[in-house]
Amino acid sequence: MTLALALEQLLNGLQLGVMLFLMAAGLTLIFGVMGLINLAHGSLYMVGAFACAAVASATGSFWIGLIASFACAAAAGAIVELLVIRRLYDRDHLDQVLATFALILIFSEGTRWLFGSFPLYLDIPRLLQGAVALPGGAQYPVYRLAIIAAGALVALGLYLLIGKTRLGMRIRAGESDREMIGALGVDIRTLYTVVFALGAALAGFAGAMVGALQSVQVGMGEPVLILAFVVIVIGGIGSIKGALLGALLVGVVDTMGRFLLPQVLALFVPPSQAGLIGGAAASMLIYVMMALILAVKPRGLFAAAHA
Amino acid sequence: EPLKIGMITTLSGGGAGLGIDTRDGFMLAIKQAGNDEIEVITEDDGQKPELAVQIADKMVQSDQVDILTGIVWSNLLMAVAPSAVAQGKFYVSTNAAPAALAGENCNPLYFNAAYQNDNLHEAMGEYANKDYKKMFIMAPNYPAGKDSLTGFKRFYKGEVTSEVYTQVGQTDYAAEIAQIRASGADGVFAFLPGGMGIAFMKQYAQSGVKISIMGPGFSFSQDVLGAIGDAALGVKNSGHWAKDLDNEANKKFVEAFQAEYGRLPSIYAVQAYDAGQLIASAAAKADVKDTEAFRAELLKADIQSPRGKFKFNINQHPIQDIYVREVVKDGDVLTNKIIAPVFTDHEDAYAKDCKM
Amino acid sequence: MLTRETIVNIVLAALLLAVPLAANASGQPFYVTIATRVAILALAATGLNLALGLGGLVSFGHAAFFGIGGYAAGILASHSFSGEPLLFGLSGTKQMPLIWVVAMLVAGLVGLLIGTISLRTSGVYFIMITLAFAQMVYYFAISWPAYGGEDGLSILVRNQFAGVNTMKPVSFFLICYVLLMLALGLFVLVRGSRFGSALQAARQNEVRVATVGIAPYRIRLTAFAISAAMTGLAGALYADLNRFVSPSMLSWHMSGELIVLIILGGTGRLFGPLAGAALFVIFEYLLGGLTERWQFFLGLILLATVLFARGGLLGLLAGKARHG
Amino acid sequence: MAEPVLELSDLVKNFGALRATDHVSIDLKPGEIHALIGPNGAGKSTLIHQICGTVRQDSGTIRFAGQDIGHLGVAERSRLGLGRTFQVSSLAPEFSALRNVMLAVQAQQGTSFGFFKPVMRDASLIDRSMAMLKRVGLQDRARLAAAELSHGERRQLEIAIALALNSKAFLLDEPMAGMGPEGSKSLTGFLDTLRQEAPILLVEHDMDAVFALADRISVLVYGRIIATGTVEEIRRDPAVRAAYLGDHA
Amino acid sequence: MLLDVSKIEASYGASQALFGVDLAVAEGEAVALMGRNGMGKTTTIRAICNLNPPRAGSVRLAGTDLKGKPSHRVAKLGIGLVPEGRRCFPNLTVHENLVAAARPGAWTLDRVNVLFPRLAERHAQMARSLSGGEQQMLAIGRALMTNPRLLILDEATEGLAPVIRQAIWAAIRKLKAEGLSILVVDKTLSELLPVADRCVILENGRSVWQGPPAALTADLQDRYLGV
Ligand SMILES: Nc1ncnc2c1ncn2[C@@H]1O[C@H](COP(=O)(O)OP(=O)(O)OP(=O)(O)O)[C@@H](O)[C@H]1O
Ligand SMILES: Nc1ncnc2c1ncn2[C@@H]1O[C@H](COP(=O)(O)OP(=O)(O)OP(=O)(O)O)[C@@H](O)[C@H]1O
Ligand SMILES: CC(C)C[C@H](N)C(=O)O
Ligand SMILES: [Mg+2]
Ligand SMILES: [Mg+2]
Repeated sequence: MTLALALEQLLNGLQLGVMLFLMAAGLTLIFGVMGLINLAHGSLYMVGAFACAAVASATGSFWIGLIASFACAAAAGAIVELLVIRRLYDRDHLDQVLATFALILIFSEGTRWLFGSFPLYLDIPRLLQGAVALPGGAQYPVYRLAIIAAGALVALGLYLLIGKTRLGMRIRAGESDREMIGALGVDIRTLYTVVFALGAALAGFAGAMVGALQSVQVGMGEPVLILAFVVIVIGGIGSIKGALLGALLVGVVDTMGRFLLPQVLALFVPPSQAGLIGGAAASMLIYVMMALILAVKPRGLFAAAHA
Repeated sequence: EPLKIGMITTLSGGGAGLGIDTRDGFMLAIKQAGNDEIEVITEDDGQKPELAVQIADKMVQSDQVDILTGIVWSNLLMAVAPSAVAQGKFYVSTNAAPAALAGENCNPLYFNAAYQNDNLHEAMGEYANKDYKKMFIMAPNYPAGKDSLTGFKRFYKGEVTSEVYTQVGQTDYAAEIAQIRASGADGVFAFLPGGMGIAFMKQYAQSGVKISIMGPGFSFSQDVLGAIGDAALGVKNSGHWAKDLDNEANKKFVEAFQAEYGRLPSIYAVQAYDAGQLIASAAAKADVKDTEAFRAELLKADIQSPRGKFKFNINQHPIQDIYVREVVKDGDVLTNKIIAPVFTDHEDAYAKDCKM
Repeated sequence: MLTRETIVNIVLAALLLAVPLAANASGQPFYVTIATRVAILALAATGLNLALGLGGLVSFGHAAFFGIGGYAAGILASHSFSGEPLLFGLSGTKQMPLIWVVAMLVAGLVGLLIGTISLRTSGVYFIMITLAFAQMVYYFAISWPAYGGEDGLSILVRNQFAGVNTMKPVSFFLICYVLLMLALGLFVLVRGSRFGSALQAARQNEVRVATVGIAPYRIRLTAFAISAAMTGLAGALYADLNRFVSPSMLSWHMSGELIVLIILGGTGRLFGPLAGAALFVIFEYLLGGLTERWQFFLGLILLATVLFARGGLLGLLAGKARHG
Repeated sequence: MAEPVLELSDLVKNFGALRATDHVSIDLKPGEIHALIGPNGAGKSTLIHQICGTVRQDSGTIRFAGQDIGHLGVAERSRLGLGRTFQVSSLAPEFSALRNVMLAVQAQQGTSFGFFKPVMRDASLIDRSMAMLKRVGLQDRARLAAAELSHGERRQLEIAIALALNSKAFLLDEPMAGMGPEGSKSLTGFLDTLRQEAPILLVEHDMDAVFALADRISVLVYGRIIATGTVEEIRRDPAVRAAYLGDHA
Repeated sequence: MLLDVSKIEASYGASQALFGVDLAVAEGEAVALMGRNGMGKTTTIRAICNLNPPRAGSVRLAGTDLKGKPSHRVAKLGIGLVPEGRRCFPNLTVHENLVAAARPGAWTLDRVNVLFPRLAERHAQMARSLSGGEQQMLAIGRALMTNPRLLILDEATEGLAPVIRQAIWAAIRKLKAEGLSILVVDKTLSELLPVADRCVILENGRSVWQGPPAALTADLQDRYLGV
């Protein structure tokens, strides 16, 4: 193994981390800050990807698709909030689980109804195609660099929004005592609708960005959902900084694990066995890490002081 | 008394495309057979083994079907087929073909109209011998993935630089692509069905790595080509069928399928079509209640397969030709074109263990 | 004096018995299978209900115990079939009672292990750490080849129970039904007991429990292990019902479904799991027969239930829950 | 002089840069009511938390009933006989008042690992709990859920729970808070008799009650004890007047 | 009248807690709401703010009927609430608690900090870890920052040290002198009565007596308040 390869893998890990953050960003807002367990987050991600793919193929422009993904997911989020979520704030968390579980079914089958059962085509825009040479000789896809930039921007924006604005304070206040923030004159209902829609829009945006790298198909949101929860919980719920660092950690550990575990094992067992066992161990790795972290720090790495 | 067929396949969720092709191909065959004594009940298994079992129970106990068919995935098949045949029902597989049912545990009532899971991978191994000295091979870490790499290596004689198992459902392949770049291999064999393949191919195309990719037909089947897009152009893959295979039956089939459903068929559609033809042909000559007679008729495989020739081995899996295909653009649509046969009259590796 | 809830419960228990018996008598064995599925899922959810409903421990990883129970049955049966020794020269078995004991022990022990670590956290962190453990088991099962990996493991002939022909759907149903009733009985006892009091109080206010001198951790850990064992037992039965086990029993969907069953029926209610399981399976079955888009409509129905039937089905039928 | 039941020596607790408890040494003797007063944020509740074990001290020792309890958990200390009430009521809200007390009685009787016998048919639990409720005057509200009680009633319930624990010492954090004038009056009378059962460390801002009840008063300011003495001594102490009492003396 | 409450009834689920409460607060007036524990003081306040909307009777603020208005509207019409149990936002800092819901007006952060220097000292601390008294100050400061016309304090000085209590009563006097109207619940009669212009006494969910503090004889106190 060369140093260049190790470095490239490290970069891959970081990039995967930023991508995970981008996927988790909307959830950070809805789950981390508003305190709402939204299992349907992956569905909003899917809505974004489908909207982008459909609009991009109709108009021929990825960028219009990207805007559409934002808008459609926001609209879907707002509708869901108004019709469903709004009635559940003062209920048990568990009711949210059931309701959003139901929403997954509705969104998945609904999307299949509209778009059929075959994966859609969504490709990277011409502007961001190809790879650039990195110092040290390796090549790196431009689009992945774009994802890093988008993720970083979203992280910064969220950090400022939640930590530094009155809007952010109100959202957090609403999380701990909705009735009280209302009694102080803040229209928390409308505010929550807006925030939920924003969270949904971020999910949709991530779905579109990442969808161009992956496959746009029904069910694409589910693995994302679990990963996004993992990321947020490792980082510490409510903390944007935590979510970002949690994402980077998961990204690096996962990438390096997939890459290194089989190689390490190959020192002891025949290569095809090493591949198998290493692969199995690698897929468990981030969950092992999460369990370890929570066993030692039961409230995540950055137990939310604030944002 | 009519012949009742229970079709269990995946019609909802992420894997629905395969099930829909399966159903449509099968129904086309039944329709063409024009035998109104044949009745088909279709249900969705949602790609969940428990649900498949439940439906199978219902079809056997309440609907009293004679034949079960339609399952796409090996793990669902393993949940349904062994107990179905144990209850004296026929199972005719339209796709899934795990090794576990092809060798020692073969069963007189279990037929496979598609292939044996390893076959397409074996063909790629054989094909790679020609031009490739060092191969990088990868597959998801589940039984079908392991069978895939085993099948590939069974025929490939060159050096395997790395053998990588990815996560089932993995969506990011940057780490694997970096390994490919560094591997020094001159070819990559990737078995990544469904969304996994789409993600991998798109990412590979952007990576700047130029080592050529090949894989079994599943990774480049009609159902995913559209989503991969031009990144798939030129990729070699194995198949027992392609749209341009030159025979009368195939032309008729492709035309009929397009006329009926407005899209191109995939291998899943062909396999199911043949399964449908097989059942219909046997039903025309024997009563399904007479198990021995019906089985004998099935074994004859008296059908016009779009694959050209088609016959059953001792373990009731096909003996057939397997080709290398290439992804090409036909007008606006991506599709596969046959380049050359790799195997003729290929038998699977497990048949010899089958004592029937 | 019978409360409304008791009446509803009796009716539910009677229905679950009567419907399959009637179906069997009228030659519809398939409905017996459905009822068996309901009974088993209800048993699994009752296990979870102990932790979740009484103790407030929202485990998003109970599929692990369900699957472990299933694999215990599958592995024991397959070793008994192949004659290969299992561990330390012990052989497999096809005897249900023995399998149940093993399933409960293994699931309970794993529950103890997972609980020991998970219970250090609380709230959403607990939800997620239990999920993490379940995912570990899931990925392990998928990629571990010895027992079939993702393809799973078939049990060709259902395991045996002395004096009963378990392959007859009705017999097997009755076995499951009796076990479910026993579990519900245990649930009632535990709920009303000192242990149950402490457990429920710990859900409502952990600090309060500690300040009267009861260590909440030990109470919860015990509850979690019992809950895991019960769900493990259900897993073993499920394996026998399907004559098949696979990692899908371990997936997070399964964990989610168990939670959904409980909420659908009524969280913390004795018959919540049964009501929820019955509703869910019936919907799944009826809708599945009506339309290919059944999941869409299932979603709508579930949604309507949360929005309009507060406290689940039992909340609707029997009013608000009461705590003595 | 009798041995103190509870003895804190040199207790220190820092929250980051803030020293909430600064070398505090006080004790509680049998039969006495020792009042702890001091400005808001002086560290009184933090001190109680340390005695109960919900907050760990940074240094110093806590002796109770003849043993060092500084390393024990909350539940263990409670079982040794430390009974406390909270500044903000802390109850099992869905349980009835009765069941809240029963929980304490069951803990006090020893085991909570009984899985089968129903508590609601357990006379040993119910009778004693009802007796405790009666002592605080809540017998008519026994079947109401704690959440349905008014603020003042919840405070009374907390005291009933502490009573049920057969405590060897009571730590009461502002028991008068939220009680109406009538409630305060009767509670004052009640605490006066309670001291016969076990000594009380009383944190309270209601000076009428403190002056009426306390045998000794310690004054905590910025984490530090600035004075300990009888009611009269404390009333006259100019430093205490400036820091805490103002013109309430 | 700034606040006019007439014959309101309210319940928690099935159990009725208010059976007809009448109450009025004039512009610039301080009214004390009194009664034993559990008589309905808090419930009355919650009903006024539409936190528990009354199911009968009416509440008017400066002539506007509050019926059906969500509680944030009510607050914006000019009610500042210091609730029972403080209910500071535990996951916000002191500073954030103060500014999160602030509305422009005479009360600014600086003024609140002058009123409660303790809060200025603790401005970056999470409200969760404030001492009880500090939280009470924060709750008052937070309500003032919304610049209300009517300040409602439920258990205004609960848990405060005597010096601080005096400071708060002084502040309340000052607020009143500036023309702010006040509705206050407090148990320390000796401190409450001198501030109040009028008293309203509740018993079992009904207003049973109204009048100036001077008219609240020892006899009445004994009968309704148990003093
Ligand atoms: N976890 C914590 N982190 C930081 N500071 C804390 C924490 N807990 C308490 N404090 C601070 O320690 C000081 C002492 O708090 P404590 O609650 O003991 O005061 P107190 O004397 O009980 O006051 P009061 O009479 O108002 O209840 C306060 O200034 C408080 O803000
Ligand atoms: N959440 C609730 N659910 C049911 N009943 C309640 C609830 N809160 C209060 N009550 C009941 O309503 C009545 C009035 O309570 P309220 O809290 O208004 O009294 P209060 O005068 O404020 O008493 P306190 O001085 O103790 O605060 C009481 O009988 C109480 O038991
Ligand atoms: C679609 C195919 C790749 C399915 C595969 N044969 C399996 O067993 O799951
Ligand atoms: Mg305090
Ligand atoms: Mg009150």
